[in-house]
Amino acid sequence: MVIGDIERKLRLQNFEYSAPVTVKEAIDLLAGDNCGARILAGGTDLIVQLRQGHLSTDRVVDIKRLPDCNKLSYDPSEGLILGAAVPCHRIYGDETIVKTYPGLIDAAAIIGGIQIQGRATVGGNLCNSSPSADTIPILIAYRAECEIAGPTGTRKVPVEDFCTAPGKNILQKGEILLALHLPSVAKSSGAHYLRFIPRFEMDIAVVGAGAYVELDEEGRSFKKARIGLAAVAPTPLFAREAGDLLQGKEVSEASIDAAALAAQSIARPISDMRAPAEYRKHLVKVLTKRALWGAVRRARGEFVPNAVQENGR
Amino acid sequence: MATVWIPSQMQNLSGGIEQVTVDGSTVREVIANLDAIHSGFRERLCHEDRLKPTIAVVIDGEISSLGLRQKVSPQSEVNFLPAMSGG
Amino acid sequence: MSRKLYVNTTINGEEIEFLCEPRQSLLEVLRDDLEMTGTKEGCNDGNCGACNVIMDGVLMNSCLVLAAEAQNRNISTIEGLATPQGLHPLQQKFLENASLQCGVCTPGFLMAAKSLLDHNPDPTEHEVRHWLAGNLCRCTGYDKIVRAVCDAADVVKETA
Amino acid sequence: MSATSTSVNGNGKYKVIGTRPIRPDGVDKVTGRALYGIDMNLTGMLYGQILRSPHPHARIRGIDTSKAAALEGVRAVVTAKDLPPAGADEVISLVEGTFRLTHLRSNILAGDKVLYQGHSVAAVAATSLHIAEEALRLIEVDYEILPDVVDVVAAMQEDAPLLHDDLTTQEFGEDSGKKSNIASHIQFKLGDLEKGFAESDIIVEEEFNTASVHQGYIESHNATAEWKTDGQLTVWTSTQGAFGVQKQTAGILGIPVSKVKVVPMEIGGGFGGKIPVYLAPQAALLSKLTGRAVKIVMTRTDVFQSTGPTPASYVKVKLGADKTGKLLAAEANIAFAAGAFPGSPIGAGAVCVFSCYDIPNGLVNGYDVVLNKPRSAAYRAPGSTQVNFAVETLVDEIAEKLGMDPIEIRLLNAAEEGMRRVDGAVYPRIGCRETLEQARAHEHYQTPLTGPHRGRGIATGFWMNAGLKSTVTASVNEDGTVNLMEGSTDIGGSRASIAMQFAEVLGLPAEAINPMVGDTSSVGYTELTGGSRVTFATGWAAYEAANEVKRILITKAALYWEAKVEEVRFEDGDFIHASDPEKRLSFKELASHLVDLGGPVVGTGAVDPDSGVGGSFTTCLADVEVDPETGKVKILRFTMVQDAGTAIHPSYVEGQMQGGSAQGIGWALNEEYFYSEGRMKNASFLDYRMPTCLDLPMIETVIVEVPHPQHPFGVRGVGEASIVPPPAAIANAIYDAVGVRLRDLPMRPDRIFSACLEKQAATVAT
Repeated sequence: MVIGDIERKLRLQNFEYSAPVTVKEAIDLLAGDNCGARILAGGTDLIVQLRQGHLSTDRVVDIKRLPDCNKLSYDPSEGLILGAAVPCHRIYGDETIVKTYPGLIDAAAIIGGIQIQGRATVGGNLCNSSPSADTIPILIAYRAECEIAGPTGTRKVPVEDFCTAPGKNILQKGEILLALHLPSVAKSSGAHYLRFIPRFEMDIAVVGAGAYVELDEEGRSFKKARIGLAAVAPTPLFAREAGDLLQGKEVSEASIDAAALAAQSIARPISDMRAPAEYRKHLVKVLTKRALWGAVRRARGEFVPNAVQENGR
Repeated sequence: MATVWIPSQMQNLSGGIEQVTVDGSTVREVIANLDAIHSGFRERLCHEDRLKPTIAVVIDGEISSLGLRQKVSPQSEVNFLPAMSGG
Repeated sequence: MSRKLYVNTTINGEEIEFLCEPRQSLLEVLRDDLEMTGTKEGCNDGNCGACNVIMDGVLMNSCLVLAAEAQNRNISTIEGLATPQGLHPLQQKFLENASLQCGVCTPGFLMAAKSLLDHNPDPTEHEVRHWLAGNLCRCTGYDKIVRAVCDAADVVKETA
Repeated sequence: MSATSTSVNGNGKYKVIGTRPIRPDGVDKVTGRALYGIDMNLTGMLYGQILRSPHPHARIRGIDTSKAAALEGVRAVVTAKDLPPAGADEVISLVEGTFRLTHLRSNILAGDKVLYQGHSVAAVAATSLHIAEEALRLIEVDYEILPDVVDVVAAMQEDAPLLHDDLTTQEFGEDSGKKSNIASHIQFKLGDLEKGFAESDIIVEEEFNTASVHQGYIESHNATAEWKTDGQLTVWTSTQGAFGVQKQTAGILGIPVSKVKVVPMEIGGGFGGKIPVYLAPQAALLSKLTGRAVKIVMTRTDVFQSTGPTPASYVKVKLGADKTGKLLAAEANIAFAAGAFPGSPIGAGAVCVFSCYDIPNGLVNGYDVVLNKPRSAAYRAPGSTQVNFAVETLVDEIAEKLGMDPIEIRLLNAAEEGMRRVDGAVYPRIGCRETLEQARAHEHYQTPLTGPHRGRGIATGFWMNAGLKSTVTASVNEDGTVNLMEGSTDIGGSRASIAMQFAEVLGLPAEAINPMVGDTSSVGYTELTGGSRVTFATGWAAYEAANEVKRILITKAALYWEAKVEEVRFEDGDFIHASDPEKRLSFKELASHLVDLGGPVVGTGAVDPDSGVGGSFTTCLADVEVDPETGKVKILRFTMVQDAGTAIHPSYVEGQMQGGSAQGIGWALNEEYFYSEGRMKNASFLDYRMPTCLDLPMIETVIVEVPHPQHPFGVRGVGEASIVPPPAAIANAIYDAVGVRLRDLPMRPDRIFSACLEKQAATVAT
């Protein structure tokens, strides 16, 4: 017998709501539960998925009152600390971050519409662990680290090691992502994230590519490069070899094309309602090139507007 | 005599003729006279004392809502179309 | 069944208390419990903007906010946009420009536009379109909505 | 920002018509006070929810609702067995067609089979929405899964899984007796097709496919029902036609129409999709069982998976022309995906396919095909957009092959008064040529488009418009204002356009009229808001009502002056004593005396005008830019030209043109029902990609006014024809930009990119 399974948008199932004010309290709530407590930050994924029945829970733990999760601070030597509950609009509302991490702004300012960005967080985008998450490729490119607190203490994990499968990640029972740490950026460096969507706003990335490059002082050759990709594999991908190819190479169509081809070679996209696999594979090359060129131009001090600068927020 | 245009799917009844002129001052009379010349039209176009709901009658370019009671003049052109409306 | 939560919040300048289930969204409580049906539900998953409210100065989809999160917040809804003295310039310009046809998306657009003008009193057409891209309208093709927001910005600037 | 509208022939003949007053319901709608169907809230109301099939095609072996019924807070559960049985030949005739009662009932609650993913199987009423939804999970349905078919061509094959055991193909009034998913076949023939093609110097023939697309209104379907113990059922709902809901609900429930009162709430969009009932009968049954009001609102997923998309289509068209570009022969084979039950607008598709052109020889075959998708519903000019995409692309190809300007070839062949269409009907005065001429003269067309990968496209479209029954009742108030009760639900500002026609007759300002939409117990019979008919037909009823008011007021003025009726005339808004010009009363003054002048002044207009086969024509211009590396299209500029007959409220005429354009653009580029294994996978506003305001430019409009020959003010409907030409215009623009012809809608980026790749490969090969 086939029971009528429900593929419908429903209201929420019942659960308890807690809004702890200390990390310890939060961990206790998450660790103590039997049936999978869920962390609520912006809620723009969690609430939808609970409604759709993709997730279930008996407790929602709102981390927006945890001071550790609300940090947003930049120090030229330490880099950026980005609390897990900081919504996108706070990130692109910070002039220093807009100037210093334009690639992060590229991503934070294109998630959903303005009203989503008022709630959605980069930490939540990471923990939702969707292959198509817009912020993860650029976090990978920026060499971000995850600060995770749990019952046995805190640990730091490179962001590229965080996601394990669609919707799955390394967080263990009782663990919370507190913040992301982005190292400070080098002189003559630049970064750029872009994605392909069929409309001009509001879609999920069909493919996304983020690049961070450091150039020599003349801006002629690559000192290093890191490339992250979205929506081309079960998890966001770190295209390590593609970036490494550029090390020491002259900035040229040829070197960038070669890196784009290398990125394309590791992509293993699926066909679904958002696009056919073959087309996605093609887009990886196009977007990787565009991301690298955008990063190079920023590294050279040229103005490549991000979504905030382009759209006036 | 009114001119009746025979829909291609009904031309089997008219022996392939696409235009017939018949007497009649109403659609009801036109159909009756048509049926007298080419038997079977009444059955194809009408259900009891009404046009079939899937069929609309057009008189001189106007889709009539009066059905069989619609007046027809000797100069009139009569067409039968599938009934339809809009969104 | 989990127990109901007590929430104390401010809506359109008035302090309001309510009880809610943890699973109730702010949208549900506004519409079903507080009978403020001006805020509309279009999709219930954050993709149409019909349920927009402004919470502590930030535009949000109220379908993606748990009612429990409204504790100690300051919420503005469509019901608070006009004053006893009259319509907000955005409302007036929406009427003058015939910016609504069925009108069901209108409250969400007005709240988004209000939030835009609060942040950017002199937006370009492109900036208006970008800010409103999270709001779906199926009737108008957006033309007259964009015009109304630009017109209202001019009025707001003049009266500021 | 560019100018929005040019009113071409605006003739200054009217005082109120052609002005732009603020709509009477406007303030309520910008302040959140207006009550839509989703806003209903009654004392003690229960919340209903519908269990829907996850399978596209399955036999229901059993339904066990006992666990759901036992859940605390659940008050009632209903299934198909709670509906009365229907005889196989019982039908309901609605404006939009005639439907078998068995089909309507099984769409409301599935009987022995589910025919599409989202098909309603059971309904629950509970004290909260959450409990109702929990109860759905407890209903156990035993399904025997059957093979499904969701492709229209596949469904027509002899070996396709049959949806209905008793469905045979109807041949325009005749039953072929052949069991098939082809519910009906219609054919139109004109002239001598073979001769036409033989005389042609150039022949083009191609196949086209269009996906199912949804009307996409923002307010979900809803119904609140209260069935009292006296047998009276009241339904509050968002609908395009209260009387249609009354008729469908009564028919489905097997009760007389007099037992059903339908109160039309404000409606959050319809576009044809809110003509059928989806929820009222279930809410009524649940109310009857519980003795409480029951409200059901669809989720957005339900709206996509269970309510009317417009049919997907397969269209094959062959056109022949001589060297001068004159079209000589045209042939079309059209198959529309009706969904689970018969009733696609195939007739309209077959009429519209060649409607823009004077072609002496033609043959059209149309097929209405059932398959495992939701029962399709009307969508703005239903059936016309699908076929227009094919023809307008091919006309463009002929023009290109002959080196002709795309507007010139259309003008050479443009439909005109006296022309016989392929269906046999002859056009009265129409404005096809005028829209083309205005498009050609427009600054948009006159300005060359420059830049790489940019292109311009043009297309012309047609919709036939409807007349149908409407009632308006007007009652004069002592302060000189008028209460105007009408039966047409107002989806886009029609209260204003109806009030304005009334005001025009009596020389009153539009603001003096207070229009209201009545329920089925308070206003005379009025057909649906659809078919571009409300400003045309209900406006006509308002005109008649105003004239009756005028006649009565003349008798009142005569009584006031103790004169003879013949001595009073009405001029420029005043009542004048013919032999004593000093005696002059304005409408307002006369109204203030009515208290002493006998019975109340009430005028009624009840009409059923013939709409004519003329209808409304549109021509649009689209400029696009294509990203050759990704295939993504950006609309740079868009102009819509439409013959409105007479524009009553130009702002709302423009609004219809802009809204139709936007829907046409969405249909062209990104909207589609994406199916996998018989299931729609993108049933959300996230993945069903309707245009956002960032996807569109300002939509420029040109209103052409070629008055309708019969309407008292020359009004033609304007609601629909604007959706028709945009897909073809954009396809033609894409060709102009990057040299590829797209044959399938939507023209998604990946399809455009693939076409570019193929073209490259072909170029390399040669």
